[in-house]
Amino acid sequence: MNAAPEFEPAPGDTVLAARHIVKTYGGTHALKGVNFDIRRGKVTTLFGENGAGKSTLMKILSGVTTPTSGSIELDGQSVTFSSASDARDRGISIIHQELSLAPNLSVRDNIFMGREIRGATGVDFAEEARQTRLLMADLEEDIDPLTLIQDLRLGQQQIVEIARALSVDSRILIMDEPTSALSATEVEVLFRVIRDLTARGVSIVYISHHLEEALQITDYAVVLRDGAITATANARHINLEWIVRNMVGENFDLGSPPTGYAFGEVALSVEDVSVADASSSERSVVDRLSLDVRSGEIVCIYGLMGAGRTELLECIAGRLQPSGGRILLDGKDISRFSIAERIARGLVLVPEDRQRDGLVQTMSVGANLSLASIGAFVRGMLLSRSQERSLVEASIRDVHVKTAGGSAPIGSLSGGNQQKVVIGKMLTTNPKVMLLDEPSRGIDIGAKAEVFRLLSERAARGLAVVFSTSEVAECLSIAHRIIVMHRGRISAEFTADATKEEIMAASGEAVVSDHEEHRSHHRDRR
Amino acid sequence: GGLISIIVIDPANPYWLTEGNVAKAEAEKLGYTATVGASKADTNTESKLIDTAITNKSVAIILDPADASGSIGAVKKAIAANIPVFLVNAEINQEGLAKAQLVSNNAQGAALGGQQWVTAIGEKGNYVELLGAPSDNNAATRSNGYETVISQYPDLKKVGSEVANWDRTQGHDKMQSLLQAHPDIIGVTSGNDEMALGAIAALKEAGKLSSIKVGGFDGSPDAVAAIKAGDLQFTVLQPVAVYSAKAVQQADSFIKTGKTGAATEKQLFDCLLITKDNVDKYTAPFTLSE
Amino acid sequence: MKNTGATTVTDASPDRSRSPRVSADGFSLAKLLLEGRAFFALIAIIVVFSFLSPYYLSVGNFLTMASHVAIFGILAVGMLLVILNGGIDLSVGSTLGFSGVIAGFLMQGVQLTSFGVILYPPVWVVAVLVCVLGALVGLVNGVLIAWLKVPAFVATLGMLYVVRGAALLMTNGLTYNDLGGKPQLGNTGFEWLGFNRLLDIPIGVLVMAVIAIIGSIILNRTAFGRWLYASGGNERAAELSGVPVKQVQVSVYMLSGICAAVAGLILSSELTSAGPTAGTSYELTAIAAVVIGGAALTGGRGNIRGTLVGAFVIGFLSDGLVIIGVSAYWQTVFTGAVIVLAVLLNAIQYRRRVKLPSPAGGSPTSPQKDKATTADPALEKTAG
Amino acid sequence: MKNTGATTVTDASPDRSRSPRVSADGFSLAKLLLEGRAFFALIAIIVVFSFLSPYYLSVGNFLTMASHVAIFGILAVGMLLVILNGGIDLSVGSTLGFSGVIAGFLMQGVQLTSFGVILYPPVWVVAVLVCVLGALVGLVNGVLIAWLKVPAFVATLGMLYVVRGAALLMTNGLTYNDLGGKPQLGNTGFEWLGFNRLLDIPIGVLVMAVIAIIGSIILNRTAFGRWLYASGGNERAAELSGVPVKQVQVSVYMLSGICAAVAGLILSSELTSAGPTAGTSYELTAIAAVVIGGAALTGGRGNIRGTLVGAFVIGFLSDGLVIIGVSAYWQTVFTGAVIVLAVLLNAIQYRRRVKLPSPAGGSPTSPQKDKATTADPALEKTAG
Ligand SMILES: Nc1ncnc2c1ncn2[C@@H]1O[C@H](COP(=O)(O)OP(=O)(O)OP(=O)(O)O)[C@@H](O)[C@H]1O
Ligand SMILES: Nc1ncnc2c1ncn2[C@@H]1O[C@H](COP(=O)(O)OP(=O)(O)OP(=O)(O)O)[C@@H](O)[C@H]1O
Ligand SMILES: O[C@@H]1[C@H](O)[C@H](O)CO[C@H]1O
Ligand SMILES: [Mg+2]
Ligand SMILES: [Mg+2]
Repeated sequence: MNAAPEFEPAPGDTVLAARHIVKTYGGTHALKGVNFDIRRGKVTTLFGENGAGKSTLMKILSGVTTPTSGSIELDGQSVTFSSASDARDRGISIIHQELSLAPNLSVRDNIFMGREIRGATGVDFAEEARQTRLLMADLEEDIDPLTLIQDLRLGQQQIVEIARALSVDSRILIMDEPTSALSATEVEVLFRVIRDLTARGVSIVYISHHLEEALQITDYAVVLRDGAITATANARHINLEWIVRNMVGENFDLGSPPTGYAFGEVALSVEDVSVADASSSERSVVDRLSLDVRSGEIVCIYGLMGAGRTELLECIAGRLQPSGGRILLDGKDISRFSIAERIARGLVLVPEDRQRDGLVQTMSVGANLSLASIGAFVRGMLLSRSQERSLVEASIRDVHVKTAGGSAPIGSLSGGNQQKVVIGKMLTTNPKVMLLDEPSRGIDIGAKAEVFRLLSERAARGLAVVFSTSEVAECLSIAHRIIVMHRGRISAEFTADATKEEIMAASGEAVVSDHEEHRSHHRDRR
Repeated sequence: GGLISIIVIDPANPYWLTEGNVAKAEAEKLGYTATVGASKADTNTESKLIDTAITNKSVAIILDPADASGSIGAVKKAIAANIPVFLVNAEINQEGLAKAQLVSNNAQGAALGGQQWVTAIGEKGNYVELLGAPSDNNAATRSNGYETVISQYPDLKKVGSEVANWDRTQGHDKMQSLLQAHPDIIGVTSGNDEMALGAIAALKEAGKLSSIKVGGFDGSPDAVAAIKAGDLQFTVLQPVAVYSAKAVQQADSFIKTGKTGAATEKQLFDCLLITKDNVDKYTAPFTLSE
Repeated sequence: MKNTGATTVTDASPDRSRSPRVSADGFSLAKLLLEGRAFFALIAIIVVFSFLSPYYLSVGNFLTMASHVAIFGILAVGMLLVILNGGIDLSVGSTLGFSGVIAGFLMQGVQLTSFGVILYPPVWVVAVLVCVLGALVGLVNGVLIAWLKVPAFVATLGMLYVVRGAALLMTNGLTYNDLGGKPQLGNTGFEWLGFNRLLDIPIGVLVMAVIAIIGSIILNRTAFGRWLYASGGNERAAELSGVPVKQVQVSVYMLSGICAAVAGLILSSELTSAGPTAGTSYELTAIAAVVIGGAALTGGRGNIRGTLVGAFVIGFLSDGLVIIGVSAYWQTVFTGAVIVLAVLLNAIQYRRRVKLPSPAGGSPTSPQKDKATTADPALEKTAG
Repeated sequence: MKNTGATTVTDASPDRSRSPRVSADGFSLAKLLLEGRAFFALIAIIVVFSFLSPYYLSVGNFLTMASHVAIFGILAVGMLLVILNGGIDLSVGSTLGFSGVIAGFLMQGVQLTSFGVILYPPVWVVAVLVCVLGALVGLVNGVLIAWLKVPAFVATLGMLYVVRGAALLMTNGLTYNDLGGKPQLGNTGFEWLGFNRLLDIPIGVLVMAVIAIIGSIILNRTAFGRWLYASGGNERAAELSGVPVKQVQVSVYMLSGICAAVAGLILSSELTSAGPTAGTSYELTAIAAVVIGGAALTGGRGNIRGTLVGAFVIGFLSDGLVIIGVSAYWQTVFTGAVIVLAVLLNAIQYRRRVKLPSPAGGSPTSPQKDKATTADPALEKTAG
């Protein structure tokens, strides 16, 4: 699989053809001469590890950046895009991997930002709102056009981002990880919309790390690896194994629960903990939830978006105050302790959003790794550089961070490696209990497997691990026990031999579907 | 009865503080109420203070104008509201508006100071000058007064001059810079005491106070103390305590009789020299007893 | 200024969070009431001083105070645009002073040495030229910030000094007097701005009102207004959506410069004189008005109504203190305390509403100070 | 000073990106040279003025100029800590003035009416009390900002007024004159700070050096320093890593207050008098020094060496202009121009180096909209 296959022009109808695209950032070769075709009315999915160059290629096709060399043909005509809006004007729109919304503006304003509908007296807000409402209805999302983006949860923000791309009526629609924050139901709606679009002849480029999910919608699969295309295929002829093999060169599995040792005492005990909803006092995001975790045990928390997993974990870690209940660590009540005190006692959290909560972008890899365990190398009043260095080096080795060294800027690492730094930072504090909120979000399958391997090694040495995930497949990897959360409560508990179907059923997915169905009826009547 | 609004530049300078205090005391003695406002040399603030005086239905305004030109508008506004204005300390560049302008005889005072300065410093050498705010005519009048006297001694050469806006800190900073540019000077003329005291601090710091001599203007308590300590050669006392009171008396007279009782609008008050010799007669701020 | 994590939700403007669905277009009394603490502060000030002085509560005094507010109000509207866009403009005080001086200079007649004639431009020409000058100062700010990537705080701090120095050099520290013009020269009428009244309302106040209305229309009814908010909220998103963020930024500083120029014209007209130090440190007052009015210094949030209320709070407070005869020094203390209190009340009010105990953690409602790198929900979705 | 031990790339100074492996322990000329534009600006200033005036280039003059720089340098070090932490402190100028006034007050003797005695605290007690006072002002700032969530700009702007007002009220606007003390009262020695020299170096300069060294050690060698950078870079991440972000924030403002108090002591000692208006607008100069020295107003990047160079640039420039006899007005213009230019060169230099076409888009690491951060190449490289 090392040699790229001979490039063969796509059969059928090619709307856009990128030829020999090269993109370099300083010394980094993000793209090394890529040929990529987009077919009319089909979904072309781009698979690839973190840093493979997927987003870079899409940014070039959508005019966000210019290639170092190479050409783009649109309908057989050679084109260059001067800006994203230029590409948009030619019928290419993009849903960015990172949300690009103005949080202070309403849904309506975000959707029409930069391409206002003009009326007699300035912007025609009424018309914009009307169109926004139609878009939301189409996406089966009950969002008022005047709601501010900042008042929406992440998944809804992603919906708005999607709606904005849809509103352009483009011929080519690029979706760079559009579902990373969506619930299963919302993904289904999106897929329905995609099918409608392709039926109307719109061409889609789709990118996702949710491989199975992506396979459902894919017509053509393209695999990018290290800036070059390694494989292309018609989706009919491929399976998951094929994708993974081409992406990373070998087949990864996410491991199995570590065995061969007995669990220790109860390390973490959550007793009747509640967390009040930030926006409405009546509701609790976490509702009198209890949970015990023994040392050496790995517990996975599965749930839909908004099930309250983040709040539960943040509350245990001390970032949110519980509105009721107790949290015990090794039998001691730590409910009133600060985050720092909890860390000192061996309870740490790897947050969901590593950019926002995990890393200090202005500091080096080493300073990030040592941040939580500074006490370990303070001598007298001063920091011991040599001790810090050995600590950092050990940690880099330990969690397998791929980096030029401790002094490299944190921004120079790929996402997966950044995630390992966040985990490594917490591991250097020698925790007894480690909470990880969606540790696999947005990292590629290879990195995922490594993270899980790391966790099961540590568990075998006595660490109690609690991690949350939105992917059922991940529940069935290293966890000894699977807990399903629904509306702030534990709705079911499984052992490692549960099936995906059982778990999903307990997550409340079905309930939501009923609700959705009801709503779509409602819409049809209008 | 009634309210007399007194507006000074900034009580941070003891001169202006006394100006306000004396006027207020005099007004209260004559049965008025009085407020003291500070324009901080900003004509906009001054204009607002005038508006407020109008709102408060003041019967008279005692004003130390912020700017010889810039304060004319404010004075006009008060007059349009039928409130008589009495200027103290500094003049404005238009006559016939204020009922009276009571100022020191700055030319006479500067001549007095100039003479004493030459006596103290000698007739030969380089010197520098610290100037008051250019927007205050007093600055130029005093500078010219000194110039008139000192220019009679051709061996005295002015090698530098800086505007220090009547302010002590600025006087200090400007003196330091002047010292760097002109290490060889023997004397400093200053438009007022505050700047002179700033210069003295700078000279002390540079260890040059023994070779460079400074004269002041105003007759402030701090300056008098400096004379006693031998740091300052002299100061020219402005009879601010006298004419501040007088301005209020004329206001009182005008309110009661429609006349200020003075012959002219512009009234000059002669200044007195304070040196080591008569420093003991300084009995109260800005007062030299006979 | 530090323009931070703009995006985190932060916010300060109460109306949004209390009634997120209220349309932003058009005026509504309910919204005004909800404008919250700044408005209540203003009411409190009026009530307290009306008790303390018999002269405070009168139409005449209110109009006088309003004309004092006008100068700061106009500056503050310009400042608001800049702050909404995520910047800050420290140069407005200097620009105000410079504008007055230029007006004074032009009113004295422009000597064209080569022709041996003196031109006396009519007042409207003077006014236009001065506004152009203000726009030019803003242009320099804008180019430094948008194109040359100098942080706004630094660029406008530099211009604060440069423009002030230029004003001082123009007049050599002196004040231009006599801006009245002469009938025979055809350049009378300069005092009109500062002295006249229309329907008994001082022209300065009317000008402020007109500028505020124009500003509201720009912000709420035009594409430019949306672009301005959008680039203040998330510059990259705006840029990707085709918003000409750089041009918007430059325009915003130019508008602020024009507002400063207008304020300079009104002030020198009121004073019938123009001094080069006029407006010193007014930028701080303007910023204070904007902040008291509920705008976030991180950009993206705030509105004109709030800003005006903020300007009135400051103006009515300081005039009130003078009227009751409080010393200038206490005025300084009170001004500072009111600035902090107004914003503090806001923060407390939010915390109450949100009912999040301390760390306020993940909640998007937790305010203010999130650092740039952290805050952006737009970043929440991480690449990976 | 800044030591990027293998692991600490906590700061933004160009040297890191250019030669990331330079050992940071101890002083290195190469690094100093690489500090970049601010340093070159300083050299250029010295060269130009040495040409223009025979008096400029001399040890004596350099020491005098250094003693002028000291006041701003000390303020700027405190300001740097605040800015690194992601805040800003506009109240330092007022605190400086207030400190001087309090020193003056204490030197006059404290009358204990109930006992009928007057206490004359010795000078060291006065100095300590004044520093405590500075710390208290900082404490108020810090509490407002860290606990009550008032944005730093607003909180310290309010304190700017409150503290200035307090100073004016203390003295009724007047200047405390005689700070010399009396031998019989045992409180002499106040002039020592401002007047004396050790090894021919003015005490003020030595104090600045000591503060800078302590500051460097704090920043680079202590846990507190690491926390300070971390919470400035990403407060949320720091908090989740167990950094006591609130306490760090409060401490930072207290340190800034102490620096202002020390500067106030030195200034009033130099003047042998303490006026309540001393230090007006010095905060702007201090911020300018920090920014010229390469720190980002968004927090997390900057170092003491750069800040001191920044202070020297401003001080040596303005003294130079005075020495060659340029008018005060031109000085104002030049100061502004240099502030902008120094930062501008920085920006251009980076853009050259980085060669990134504009939008740089999707990098999750590049925090969009902070103009201030654009300069950092470390950010432009994306995680992906
Ligand atoms: N603005 C940039 N500056 C420097 N390097 C960049 C930039 N953008 C991308 N890169 C680099 O280019 C490579 C490809 O990145 P890209 O974002 O395209 O990956 P991706 O396939 O989208 O990964 P992911 O699945 O994590 O989104 C990476 O090595 C990345 O570090
Ligand atoms: N941006 C937001 N604005 C307002 N409320 C929010 C926001 N984000 C989350 N919430 C509230 O918090 C609750 C939990 O949301 P969150 O997505 O964090 O849950 P979760 O179970 O951790 O989901 P996941 O971990 O899958 O993202 C939601 O019910 C929602 O009401
Ligand atoms: O005449 C006065 C005094 O000299 C004072 O010191 C400053 O202001 C001037 O107008
Ligand atoms: Mg990507
Ligand atoms: Mg979550």
